Amino acid sequence: MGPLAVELFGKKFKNPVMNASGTLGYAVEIEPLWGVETMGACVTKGLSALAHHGNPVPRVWEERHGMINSIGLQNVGVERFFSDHFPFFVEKNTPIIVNFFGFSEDEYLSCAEKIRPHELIAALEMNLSCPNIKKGGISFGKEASTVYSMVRSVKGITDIPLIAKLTPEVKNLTEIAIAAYEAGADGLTLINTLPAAAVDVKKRNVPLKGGLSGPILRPVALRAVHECSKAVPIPIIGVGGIMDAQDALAFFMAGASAVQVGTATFVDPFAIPKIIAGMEAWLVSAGLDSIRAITGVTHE
Amino acid sequence: MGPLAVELFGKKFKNPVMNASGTLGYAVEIEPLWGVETMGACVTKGLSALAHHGNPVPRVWEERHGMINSIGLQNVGVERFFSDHFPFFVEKNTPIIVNFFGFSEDEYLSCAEKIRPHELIAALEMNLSCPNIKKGGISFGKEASTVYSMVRSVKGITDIPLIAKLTPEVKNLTEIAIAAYEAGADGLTLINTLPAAAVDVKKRNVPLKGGLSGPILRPVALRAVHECSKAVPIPIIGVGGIMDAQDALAFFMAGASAVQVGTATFVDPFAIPKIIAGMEAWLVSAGLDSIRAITGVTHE
Amino acid sequence: MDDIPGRIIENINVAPGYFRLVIRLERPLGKASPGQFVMLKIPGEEVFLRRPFSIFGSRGKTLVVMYRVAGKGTGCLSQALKKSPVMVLGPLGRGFTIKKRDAYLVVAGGIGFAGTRMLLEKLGEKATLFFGVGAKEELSVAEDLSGICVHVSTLDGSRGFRGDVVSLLGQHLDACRQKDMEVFACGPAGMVKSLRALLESGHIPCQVSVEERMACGMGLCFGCVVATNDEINPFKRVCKEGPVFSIWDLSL
Amino acid sequence: MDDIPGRIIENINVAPGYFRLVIRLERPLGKASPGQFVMLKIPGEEVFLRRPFSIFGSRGKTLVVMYRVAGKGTGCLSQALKKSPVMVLGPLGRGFTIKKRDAYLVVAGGIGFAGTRMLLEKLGEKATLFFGVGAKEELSVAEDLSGICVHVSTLDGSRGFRGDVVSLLGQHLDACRQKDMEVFACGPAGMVKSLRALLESGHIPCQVSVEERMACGMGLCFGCVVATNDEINPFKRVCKEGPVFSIWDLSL
Ligand SMILES: Cc1cc2nc3c(=O)[nH]c(=O)nc-3n(C[C@H](O)[C@H](O)[C@H](O)COP(=O)(O)OP(=O)(O)OC[C@H]3O[C@@H](n4cnc5c(N)ncnc54)[C@H](O)[C@@H]3O)c2cc1C
Ligand SMILES: Cc1cc2nc3c(=O)[nH]c(=O)nc-3n(C[C@H](O)[C@H](O)[C@H](O)COP(=O)(O)OP(=O)(O)OC[C@H]3O[C@@H](n4cnc5c(N)ncnc54)[C@H](O)[C@@H]3O)c2cc1C
Ligand SMILES: Cc1cc2nc3c(=O)[nH]c(=O)nc-3n(C[C@H](O)[C@H](O)[C@H](O)COP(=O)(O)O)c2cc1C
Ligand SMILES: Cc1cc2nc3c(=O)[nH]c(=O)nc-3n(C[C@H](O)[C@H](O)[C@H](O)COP(=O)(O)O)c2cc1C
Ligand code: FES
Ligand code: FES
Repeated sequence: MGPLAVELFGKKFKNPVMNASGTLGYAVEIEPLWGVETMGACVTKGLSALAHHGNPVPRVWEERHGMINSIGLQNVGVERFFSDHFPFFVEKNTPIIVNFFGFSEDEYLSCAEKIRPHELIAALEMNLSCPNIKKGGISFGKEASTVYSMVRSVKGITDIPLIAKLTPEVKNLTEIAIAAYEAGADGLTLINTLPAAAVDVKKRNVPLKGGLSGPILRPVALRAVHECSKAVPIPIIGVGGIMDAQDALAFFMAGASAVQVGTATFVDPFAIPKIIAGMEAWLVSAGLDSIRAITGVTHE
Repeated sequence: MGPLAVELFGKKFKNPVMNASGTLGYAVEIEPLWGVETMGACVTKGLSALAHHGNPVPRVWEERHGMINSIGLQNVGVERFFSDHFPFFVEKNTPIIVNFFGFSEDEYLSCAEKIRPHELIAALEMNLSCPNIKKGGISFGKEASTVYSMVRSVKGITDIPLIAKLTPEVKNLTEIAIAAYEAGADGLTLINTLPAAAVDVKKRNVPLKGGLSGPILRPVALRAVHECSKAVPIPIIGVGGIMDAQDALAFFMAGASAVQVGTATFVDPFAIPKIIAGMEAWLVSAGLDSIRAITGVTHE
Repeated sequence: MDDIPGRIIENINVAPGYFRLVIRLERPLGKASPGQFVMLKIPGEEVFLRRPFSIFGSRGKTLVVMYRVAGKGTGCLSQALKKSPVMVLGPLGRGFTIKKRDAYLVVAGGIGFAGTRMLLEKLGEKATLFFGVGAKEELSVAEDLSGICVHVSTLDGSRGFRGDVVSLLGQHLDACRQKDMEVFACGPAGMVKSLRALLESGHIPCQVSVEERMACGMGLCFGCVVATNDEINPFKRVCKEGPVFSIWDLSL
Repeated sequence: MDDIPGRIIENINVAPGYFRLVIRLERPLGKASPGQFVMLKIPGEEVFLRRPFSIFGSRGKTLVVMYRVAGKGTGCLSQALKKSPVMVLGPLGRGFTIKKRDAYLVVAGGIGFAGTRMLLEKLGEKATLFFGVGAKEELSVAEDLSGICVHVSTLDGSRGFRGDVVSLLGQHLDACRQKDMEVFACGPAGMVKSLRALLESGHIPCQVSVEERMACGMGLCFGCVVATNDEINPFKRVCKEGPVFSIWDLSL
């Protein structure tokens, strides 16, 4: 195992770099360029108990140094994922983290229930940015008490390690992180996109509201990782605007145990393999034999 | 009065473009380049009842398409502002909006009390992003109930129109906007900087945590303006990452009645006069005779 | 599919607003079929995402793109100097499927011509091109066609038929009704709609290349979907399942 | 003070890591006094904020800056081609105040020389320069000095005194003690600290140019402060009240 190897949720990963959910299709799409086994683990597109068609277009909008998306969680549903897409990961012998969501507690539970333990399923990643339709569309991730009860419910029905993925649009993210930890989460993914709106000045309309991602999210994500990693003892997966190895290293220094790369892949489809290679080269040049040597070094 | 003239808080402004608080020094500093009377109004640096020395350096950090600042609200105190700096605005016959803050309710009140009505004082702008030291440093702007009571208290002791300037790091900004409105605020300024952290990968430390500003804030600010302007009937001043006239127009279309320009001035010290000229030219080319024609046009 | 560094060797204004871009790649682009496209990284740091462009021509390490200035990205591109570095991801998407037919009618609206250029080359003399533009100056985009029958429409009447290209096609359609033919089209959304209305009655097979905003261009983000009649999975990715669809599968 | 468009006409590597940048401005820079600086917009979109650089030389519409590659901005700048457009805001700040004295000792550490170049020109033969660098190659930064007495130190001993420039100054200081003299200095924070320690006993007047991260460079943001002994208002803006301060006013 190389210097990038890490152990998380009781499992070994050959490196701590993954794609961010929803930014690598069903993973087979990237095959013509590089193999999914390059990554420590592959994070699935957000899955739900039933299939979702997603939102009408426009679904993506460019911003300076970032983008807004409003995909609307289009996916084939968790069952079809396991029948049609999971065999690909088995063939590639690549661990996956299954990102999932629901629009009600029941939907989360029924999705999680359908995911049977498998040696290649390293963890579930629970997307808590989803709107709760029973509560007028307020996202589950907004209140510490809701996060606590949601994480606890899912923990009650699955033996697979559970990661809570949090939204940054809250009053106090550290409080939410602590709630997820106390409810039994095995890790946290920080952060999901930041709610934003685009205005089309030519057409004088708002073509879409959605989640902001890309470099413009990075300083906000770094703060989230820095503060939450001081507050909870579980591993944190940092995500938000990582474009290159230097960006990734900043997240480890801020306290992350792994990172995910999303939007960067759209700008440079080889971003992920380059980040992995760049981190390895940096560790060698810094004379360090493990990425753990810099994890959280900024916590003085 | 030209096509940019607006009426706000019962006062007339020759145009709806101002500097953002804290980004134009005491205003006299820009005089060698352009006159402060170019703007509809000048927003003061954040003032407090007593002088503040501010934070140690580094206070500023560059990000891709933005910056993080941690000035720490250095200012000479409201009394010295009025003795030393206010005469400059009188000489220039330029309306000002007095931005102020405190670390406790008393500090806000005692600052606001010291500001006597004057025909050139168009409004007070209450910076609610300040940490409340009595509540362990949680900012006043986080809870609707706190915002309500703070705005109400200040309204009780001043006759000058009051604008509440809100922080975006909340659970639901619209709720907070409504609370400020219900407490009697005459307008809202949206948004203040977004809390963020910088990591210095070379030095392996966190050189500063502070507020993110610049273009990277724009899509978040636009969403805030769009949603809050639908929810409250008072004028909204949009701020966050406006770099040129197109950006400013987007804010009006989203629902702003005026805009403020901050970080752009550091990149191009003539940004504000260029934005004013560019907006005027755009209105002419669009065949519109008033900026009000596009205010809120995106609210279908 | 590959992501290939290249340099601009020509970037010339061929008609008002239209540019011909020639790129010298470090490696040859993989074999492209008509209707496929590339995602181009525009030189400089100003434009964040890549932009999709049809493969206008590709031979060895030379790639040709024809583009119209539409906004920020194409505006920046039109300013790019010779030797500027670019990245070219492609070939991407599913292009036109060519079945043996008696006649092929190719309909191109404005810059949509770029999406049919390789197809015309492949179909050769069996193709008839219906090319609609705003004014005659734009016709220089399609200068080097030989051996292909071309019908032209201009909105301002400065050349050929005065009006839109679908009306032009309408005038010729009856003459071909009997034949085993297929229509191939590329152009703006409005053109696609009226084309469908025109062809509705005759049940004429028609493949159309559609456009949608893209982030990745390779099926990763699900940003570029178009609504189809597929009940189970209506939203198809333009960059992956498209950009060419049967016009009858689209839910317009 | 003015914000002036200009173009790079020379950007050459004069010593390892050091570059001499010559800019042709559209208008002459206003009259600059020694120790003043400019805020330079680096070509391209990659670098967001401007960067502060001392005015190395200015005559008519020509501005000369000497810089050392320190990070992203200066790295980008070193790649900038001739003719690249820049914006130059300046002259900025409060420079050195020159009182009539018998002798002037000018202390420059590395690229700090750039901050003393105009001062040396003004002081002429009355100045003695103490110039400290890492290795002799860096000395070419100060090649064109004539009529000025220069003492050199190198950390690696490859030329002149082996060691740091403050120790070098220390060796010469006693010889000048009696005179009515003043020290002017520009260099890294460490140099300023040891300089103060050296001068502490003699109460020798000393003005020093300090560096701090800047956003605006003209007093707008209060980002660039340095702590002084002023009790009422300790934090002074380097770009406005500085960059030159009396070393005795600083709270180091
Ligand atoms: C498969 C495909 C092939 C294409 N081939 C060509 C071609 O050969 N020549 C050509 O000139 N144009 C072509 N286009 C359209 C071209 O991609 C857009 O004109 C271009 O992306 C506009 O970018 P912009 O930054 O100049 O415009 P802006 O409006 O500033 O772009 C903002 C965003 O909107 C997207 N966008 C805007 N208009 C379109 C559009 N019509 N289609 C897709 N995305 C759009 C941009 O990609 C960008 O993400 C093609 C589009 C697709 C989908
Ligand atoms: C008044 C003044 C005059 C100067 N004159 C010169 C000169 O003539 N020649 C020269 O080579 N350098 C000079 N410097 C230092 C020069 O400004 C920095 O080396 C440069 O800004 C570094 O930018 P960077 O992007 O390459 O480095 P990075 O470290 O990537 O910069 C990141 C940020 O830190 C700031 N920063 C980093 N180092 C310094 C520093 N030492 N001082 C101030 N800000 C810094 C940058 O401005 C930028 O905002 C001067 C500094 C000041 C304050
Ligand atoms: C197109 C797109 C689709 C996304 N889909 C999901 C999703 O299904 N589930 C989820 O938890 N996050 C989703 N995200 C958020 C990303 O996983 C990630 O948290 C965010 O984009 C920030 O990372 P980045 O800046 O590297 O892209 C999506 C992001 C994008 C851009
Ligand atoms: C250096 C600096 C100082 C600031 N000081 C204040 C302040 O004193 N009071 C305040 O309400 N906002 C302050 N702000 C926030 C701005 O007024 C503005 O809300 C924010 O910067 C977003 O606008 P921008 O992107 O145009 O800069 C400051 C911002 C900066 C960059
Ligand atoms: S553009 Fe990303 S899926 Fe088509
Ligand atoms: S850099 Fe802004 S005040 Fe000095």
